[in-house]
Amino acid sequence: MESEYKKRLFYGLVFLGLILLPQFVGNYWSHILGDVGLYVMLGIGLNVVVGLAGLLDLGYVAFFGVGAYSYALLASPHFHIHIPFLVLVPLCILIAMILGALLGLPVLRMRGDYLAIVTLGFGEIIRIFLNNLDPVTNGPKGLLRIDPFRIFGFTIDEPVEWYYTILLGILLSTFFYKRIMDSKIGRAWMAMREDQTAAELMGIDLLRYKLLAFSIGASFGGLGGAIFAARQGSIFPENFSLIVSINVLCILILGGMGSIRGVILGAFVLVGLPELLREFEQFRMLLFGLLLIIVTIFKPTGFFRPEKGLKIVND
Amino acid sequence: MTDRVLSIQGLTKHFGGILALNGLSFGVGREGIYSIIGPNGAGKTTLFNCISGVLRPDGGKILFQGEDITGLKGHEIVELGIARTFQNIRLFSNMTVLENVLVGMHSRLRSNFWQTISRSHYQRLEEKSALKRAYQLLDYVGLKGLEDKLATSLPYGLQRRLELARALASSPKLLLLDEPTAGMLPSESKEIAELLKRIQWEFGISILLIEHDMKVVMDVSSKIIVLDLGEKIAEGSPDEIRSDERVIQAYLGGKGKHPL
Amino acid sequence: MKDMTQLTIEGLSISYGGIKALRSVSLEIKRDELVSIIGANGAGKSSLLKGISGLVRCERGKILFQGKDITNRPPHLIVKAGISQVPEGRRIFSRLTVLENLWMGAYTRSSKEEAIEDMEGVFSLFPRLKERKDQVAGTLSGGEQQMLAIGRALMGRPRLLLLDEPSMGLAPILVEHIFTTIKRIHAEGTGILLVEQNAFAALEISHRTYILQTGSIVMEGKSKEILERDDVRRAYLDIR
Amino acid sequence: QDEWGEIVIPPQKPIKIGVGTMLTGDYASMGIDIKNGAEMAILEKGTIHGHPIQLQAEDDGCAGPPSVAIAEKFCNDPLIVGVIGYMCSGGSKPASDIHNKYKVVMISPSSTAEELTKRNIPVFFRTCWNDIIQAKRAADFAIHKGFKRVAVIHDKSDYGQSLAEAFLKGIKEKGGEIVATEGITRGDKDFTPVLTKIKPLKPQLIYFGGMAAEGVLIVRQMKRAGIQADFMSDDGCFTEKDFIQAGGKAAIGSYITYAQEPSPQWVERFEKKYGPRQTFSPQAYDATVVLMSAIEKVAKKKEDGGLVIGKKALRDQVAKTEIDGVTGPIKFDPNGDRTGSVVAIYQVVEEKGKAFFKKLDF
Amino acid sequence: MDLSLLAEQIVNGLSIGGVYALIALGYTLVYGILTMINFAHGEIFMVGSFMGYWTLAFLEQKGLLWDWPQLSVIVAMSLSVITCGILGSALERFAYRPLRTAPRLAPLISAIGASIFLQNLIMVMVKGRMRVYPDIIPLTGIEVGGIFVSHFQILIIGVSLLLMVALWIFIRRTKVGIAMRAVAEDKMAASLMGIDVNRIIQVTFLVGSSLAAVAGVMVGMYYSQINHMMGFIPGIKAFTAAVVGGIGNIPGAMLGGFLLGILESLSVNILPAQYKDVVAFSILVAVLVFRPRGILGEVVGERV
Ligand SMILES: Nc1ncnc2c1ncn2[C@@H]1O[C@H](COP(=O)(O)OP(=O)(O)OP(=O)(O)O)[C@@H](O)[C@H]1O
Ligand SMILES: Nc1ncnc2c1ncn2[C@@H]1O[C@H](COP(=O)(O)OP(=O)(O)OP(=O)(O)O)[C@@H](O)[C@H]1O
Ligand SMILES: [Mg+2]
Ligand SMILES: [Mg+2]
Repeated sequence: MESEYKKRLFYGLVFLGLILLPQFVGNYWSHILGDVGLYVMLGIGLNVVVGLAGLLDLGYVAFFGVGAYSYALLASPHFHIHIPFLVLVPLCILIAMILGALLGLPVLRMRGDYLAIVTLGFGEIIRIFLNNLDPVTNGPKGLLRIDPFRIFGFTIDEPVEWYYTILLGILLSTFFYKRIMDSKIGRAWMAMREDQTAAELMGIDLLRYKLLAFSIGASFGGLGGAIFAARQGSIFPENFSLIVSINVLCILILGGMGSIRGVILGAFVLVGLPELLREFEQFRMLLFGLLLIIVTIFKPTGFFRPEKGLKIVND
Repeated sequence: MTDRVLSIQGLTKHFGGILALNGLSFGVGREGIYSIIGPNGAGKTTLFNCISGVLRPDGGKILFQGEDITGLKGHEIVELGIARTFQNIRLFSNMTVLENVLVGMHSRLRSNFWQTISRSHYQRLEEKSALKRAYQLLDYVGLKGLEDKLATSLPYGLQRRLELARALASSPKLLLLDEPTAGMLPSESKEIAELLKRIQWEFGISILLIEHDMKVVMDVSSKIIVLDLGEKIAEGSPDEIRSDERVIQAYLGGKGKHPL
Repeated sequence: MKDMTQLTIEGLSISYGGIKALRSVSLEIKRDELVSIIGANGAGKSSLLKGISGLVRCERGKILFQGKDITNRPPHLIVKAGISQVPEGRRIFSRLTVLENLWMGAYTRSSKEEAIEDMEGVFSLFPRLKERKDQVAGTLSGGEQQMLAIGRALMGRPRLLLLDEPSMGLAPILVEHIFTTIKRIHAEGTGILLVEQNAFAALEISHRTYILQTGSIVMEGKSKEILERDDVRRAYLDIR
Repeated sequence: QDEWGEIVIPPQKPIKIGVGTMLTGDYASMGIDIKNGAEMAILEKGTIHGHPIQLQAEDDGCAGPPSVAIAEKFCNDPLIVGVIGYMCSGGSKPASDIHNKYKVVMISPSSTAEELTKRNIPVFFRTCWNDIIQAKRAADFAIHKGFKRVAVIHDKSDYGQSLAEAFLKGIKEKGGEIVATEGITRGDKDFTPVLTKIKPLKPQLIYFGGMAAEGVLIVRQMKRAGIQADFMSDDGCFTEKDFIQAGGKAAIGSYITYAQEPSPQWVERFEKKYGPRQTFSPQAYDATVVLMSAIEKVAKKKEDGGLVIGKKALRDQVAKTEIDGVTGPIKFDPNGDRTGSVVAIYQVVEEKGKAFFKKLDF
Repeated sequence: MDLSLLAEQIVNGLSIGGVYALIALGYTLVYGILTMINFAHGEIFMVGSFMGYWTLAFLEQKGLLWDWPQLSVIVAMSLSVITCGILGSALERFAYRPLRTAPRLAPLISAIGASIFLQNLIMVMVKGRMRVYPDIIPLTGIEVGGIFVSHFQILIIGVSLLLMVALWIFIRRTKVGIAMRAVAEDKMAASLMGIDVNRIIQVTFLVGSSLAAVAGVMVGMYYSQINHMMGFIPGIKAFTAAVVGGIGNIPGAMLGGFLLGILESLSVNILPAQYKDVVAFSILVAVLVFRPRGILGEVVGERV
C-alpha cells in the first residue's frame, strides 16, 4: 500500500505540473504542448488497435481526418452550418467509430503486414477523396474559418486554453482506456494480439473484437480530429497524410507499446524534439532521423514496458 | 444417443493429397477419459482441430450433446462447452499466468460493453468472482504463487499445466487434451495422470485425450480409440487394446521390430 | 589420457535476466561415449545444450571441445568445429522441403559428393524421409519431423551430437526406433549427449548419466548403477 | 499610443524579422531560396536606427500545423517585428489567423491563393500576385496565340488547382474549348498514362498548374507520348535549373508566366552569393525591403536608445508602401494584394546554344 | 475504350511496374528474412539514383560520357550498385542488427529514422535541388501493331524480369539462397546448421539494396529528373506491390509490381487521373480480401 500511495502522489504531482506548465512556457510552447497532447490522444487510440489488439494499422490518420472534416463541415461557413461543439464533437467521434467498423469489415481475415498495407491504402484513399471531392470538401483549398469551441459565451482560442482543453481530452481518453483495458475486453484484445487462433478457441469472437478495437481506436482519432480542426481554424487534406499515421505509430513503439506514460513520453520526443531542433534549420530533420535510430537502439522496447498485471477491481 | 456427449460420424479431412481423416466415426460417453492413440501422422490432432473449429472438415458430422456443431466457428464451440489444449503449447506469452486463465474464462463472462465502461455493479461482481475462480483453478493445477509471472517464463511442464487451467476456465463439458504429458519425466507424467483423473471425477466432465505415453494412457483411460491413417483401427478397454495385434503392429511395437 | 575427453565443461553458469538456469555445472564426455542427462522440467537441460552450441551466453565457466576453447563462440563456428544439435521441439524449417532441410544440415560441408553419400545414409536410417523428400517439411507429422531433425543434424557429420528430448511426442513404436537409431549413430562413431525425459530409455542406452536439478548436477555415474538406485527410481522413473 | 499595442526593442537589442519557409522536405530548395532573398535584403540594409537587423528563419513545412506553430513562436517573440512568409498558401491561411490575433504584420513572397486576400485580414500582404491574376493573364495570352483546344492538368494542390481553374475559366470565357481536365499526384514520376489519355483529344496547348518537379516531367513525357501540343505553365516552372536544364530539348518553346524579371544587377548580386536563383527570392527580397523601410519610418527612438514600433502604425505604413522593388513597382490594394505588378509571359528559347526564359511582348 | 489505347496504357503500366517490381523485390527479400518492413528501402533507391547521376556527371565533366555512353551507363550502374549494397549492409549492421531481439516493431522505427536521415542527408548535399540525368537514352523504339514502344521501356521490363528470374534461381537453387530461406524461418535452427546468420542477413540486404540501385539508375535515365524525396512514393508503392504479390515471395513481388503499374495506368483511362491511387489501392484491398496472403503468398499450413 505504501508504494500505491507513492504512486498516487507521483501522478498527482505530475498532473499538477501539467496544469501549471503553460504558465511558465508562454504561448508558443503551449501551442507545441497542445500538438504533443493531440498526438498523445491519437497515440492512446492507436494503442488500442496496435498495442492491445495487435492489429498493425498504418491508416490511422483516416479517423483523425474524418473527425476533423466532420467537425469542419458542420461548424464553418462552408455549408453555413454551425452546430455547437458539445453536440458536434460526440457526433464526430461517432462518425469516426462507424468508419472504423467499416474498415474493420474487409480486413478481418488479414493478419500482420497484410493488414498494415490495407489500412495504409485505406488512409490514402480517404485523403485522396478529401482532396478530390471538391464540391463537398472544397478540395485542396481546404476549409477555412472553422468555429472554435464556444461554451457559455466563452471562446477557446488561446494556445493556453487549447492546452487545457486537450489535457481534459487526454484525461477522459485515459480514463476510458484504462477501464476497457482492465476488463474482459482488454484481455480479449491482448489474447488476440498474442495468438489469434488460441484466442478464438478461448471463446473470443474475433470478428466482434476486431471491429470493436477498430471503432474504439477510431473514436480517439475522431476526437483528436475535431479538436485539431477547431484549434487550427482551417484544415487541408494535406494535413492528413501518411506521415501522421507513421508518427503516431512511432510514438507508440518508442514510448513502449501499451503504456500511457510511454505514449506521453513518445509524443514529447516525436513532436517536441523536432521543435527543439529548429535552430539547426536544414539539418533539423537529419539530426532527428539520426536521433530516432539511436534512441531505438538504446531503448528497443520503448521507454516503458507495458503496464503489466491486472488490478483487482474495487480493492 | 443421449449417453454420448460427442459423436463423430464419418469425418473426412484432406490436405492436398494427404487424407488425414478418412470416414472416422466413434462416440464419447458422458464422463470418463477417452484416449486416442495412433502413430504419428494418424490424424489425431487433425481430429481435434475439426472438433474445436480450427479446421472445417471436408465430410462427415460432429455432434455435441446431440447438436450438430460441424463447421461452427471456434468461439461458438467453446461457448457450447468444448475446450482444448494444444500439442505445441500456445499460451498468450506476453500475458501473466493469471490473465491467461481469465482469458480462458471469457466465454463465461456475461457483462456487456456498457457495463464494462461504466463498471456496473454486476460487472464488478463478475470480475471479482472470475478472479477468485482463476486463483482456485491455478491452485488446483499446481500453479499457486505463480499468478503474476509471464506465461512464457514458466518451465515447459508448468506451461502445460497452465494450458490445462486455461481450458478448464471455460467450464467445459468436454475437454480435448493434445499430449498433455509430452516432454515430462515419468514421475511428472504420473502426476498429470492423477490430475486428469481428479479433474474428470470432480468436475464431472468428459475428457478426450491424445497421448503417446502408454503408461498414462493405460492408467487413465476408460476407453481407447486407435487411429491409423485417419481411420479407426481398434476401440476398446486398455486391456483389449494392449493385446490387439493390429495395434501392436502399427503402434505399440514390441522388442526388436519397428515399422520402418 | 587428456585426449580421451572430447568435451569438457567447467563451472558453467547461465542465466536469463534474473533467472539462474545453470549454476556452475561441470561435466565431461569422453571420446565415443554416449552420455545422458536427465532432470525435471526446468532443471536447465536445454540451457546446457544451448550453452554448448553457443545459442545463449555463458556467464561463467569454460567449454573445451577436443582441447579447444569454444566458450561463447558464435554457433556456426561451433557447428564447424563438429558439434551438432537436434534442438528441443525439432525446429525443422517447415517451409523448406525435406531435401532442402537436409541440404541445410550439410551447410558447412565442402564436398557435395560426401554430402550426397551421407544423405543416402540418412535415408537408409529413415526410409520414410526418402518417400517424402520433396514434401514441404511443415506438413510432416510429428514423428516424421523428429526423424528429419535428427537426419539434418547428421548431415553435418558431427563429432559430437547433442540431442534434446528426441523422443518427445513420438509413438511408442517410434520411440523404440529412435533409441535404436541413436545407438546405431553412436556405434558408427559419433559422440552423443542425450537429454531425455524418457529417463528409463536414456539410462538404458547410455554409458554414463548426469542428473540435473534446478541448475546443478546432483548425481553422476554409470547409467547401470544409477538405474539401480532406489531414490532415482522413485523420483525420476516412477517405479515404486 | 498605438491601438494594437507596441513592440519595444530595448537598447542594443536587434530588430528581428521572422522568415517562415520550407527548409526541409520536397520543396526545400524553393524555401531556402526565399530565405536567401530575405537574408540578402537584411545584410544589405544592416541596421535600422542603429539597431542591427536579425533574420530568424523557421521551417514552416509548407503546411498548416508547422506554420501555425511557428506563427505562435514569431508572434510571441518580443523582438520579432514582422514576418516574411509563409511559403505555401496552406500554411499562410491558418497562420494569418494567428498573425491577425496578435496583429503582427506578415508579407508572403509566395502564397498566391486567392482566398488569402479575401478574408479581411489587415496584417496580411504579399509581394507575389494572386493566382487569378496570373491565370487570367495566361488565358488571355493563350487565346491571343490562337490556341483553341486546350487540355488542363494540375497537381491537385491548392496552388496548382486554383491556377488551373482560373485559367480554364478564362479560356472558356474567351470562347476556347477545354478538351480535358486532369489531376496528377505530386511526387509521381510517370505521367505517360494521363498524357496517353489526352493524346487522342488532340489539344493544341497543355496548360499545367503546379511546380517544376512535375511540370518538367510532363513536358518531357509529352514528346515521348507523341503529343504535338505546346506547353504552358505558371511561376512554379519559372526556374532555370529545374525547368530549362532539366527539360532539355523538350522544354524549348514552353510558355511560362511569371513576374517581371528582377533587375539583372540584382540577379548578378544574388547569384554571386547564393548560386543559381530559384523562383521567389526576388519577391522575398522585396518583401523584406518593404518591411524594413516601413519599420524605419514608424520606429520611434526612445531616450535610452531603444525603439518603439506601433503595430497598427507599422501595418498602415506597409499598406501605404510605394517603392520600386527589384520585381518592379510595389503597391498594395486594401486587401493586401499587390497592384501594379503585371504578370509577364516568358518563353523558353534557345539562342547560341543557350536556353533561357525570354520575355514576350504581350 | 480504344484497343490500341488500351495496349499503349498497358505498356506504360509495365514500364513503371518494372520499377516498382525491382524495388519490391528488395522489400520482399528483407521482409522475408527479418519480417521487418525496411522503410528506408525507398531511400536506398533514391541514393542509388543520385549515385548514378554523380557518376555520369563526373564522366561528362571529364568528357568521357559522350564518347562511351553505354560503358558510362554500365560504370554508373555498377558504382551505384556497389554503393547501395554497402549502404544497405551498413544500415543493417548499425540500425537493425542491434534490434534483432527487440520487439517486432522496433526496427520499423529505426528504419523510419534511417529513411528520414538519408532523405535529409541527400537534401543537404544537393541543397534540396533536383538533379538532371544527361540525356543518354535516345527516344528510339519500335512500332508494334500501331503502338510505339520505346527501347528503354523494353529495357526496363526486360531487366526487371531478368533480375527476378536470376534472383529466383538464386533463392531456390543455391546453397546461400536456401540458407536465406532457412534463416528467414528460424534463425536459431539455422545457426545450428552452421549457417552464419548475420552474414546471410547482410547478404540479403546487399542483394536487395543492389536491386534498388538498379531501379534508381534506370528511373534516373528514363525520367531524367531526380530529387531527394523521390524514394517515398515508389517505396510505398513497391511495398504495396510486394504485399499484394504475397510478401516474401519473389515472383509475387514481380507480379505485384507489374499489376500495380498496369492498374495505375489503366485506371487513368476510366476515371480522372487524380483517382489513380484510389483505384489502385481499392483493387489491391479487394485482392487481399479474397486472397489474404497475397496473390502468390503461400498458405503455410499453420499447424495447431
Ligand atoms: N495444416 C496442414 N497442412 C497439410 N497437411 C497437414 C496439416 N495438418 C496435418 N497435416 C497432415 O495430416 C496428417 C495428420 O496429421 P496430424 O497432425 O493430425 O497427426 P497426429 O496424429 O496428430 O500426429 P502426431 O502424433 O505426430 O502429432 C499428417 O500426414 C500431416 O502431415
Ligand atoms: N528464454 C528464456 N527466458 C527466461 N527464462 C528462461 C528462458 N529459457 C529458459 N528459461 C528458464 O530457465 C530454466 C531452465 O530452463 P530449460 O529450458 O533449460 O529447462 P529444461 O531442463 O530443458 O526443461 P524442460 O524439460 O521443460 O525442457 C527454467 O526455469 C526456465 O523457465
Ligand atoms: Mg498431433
Ligand atoms: Mg528442455
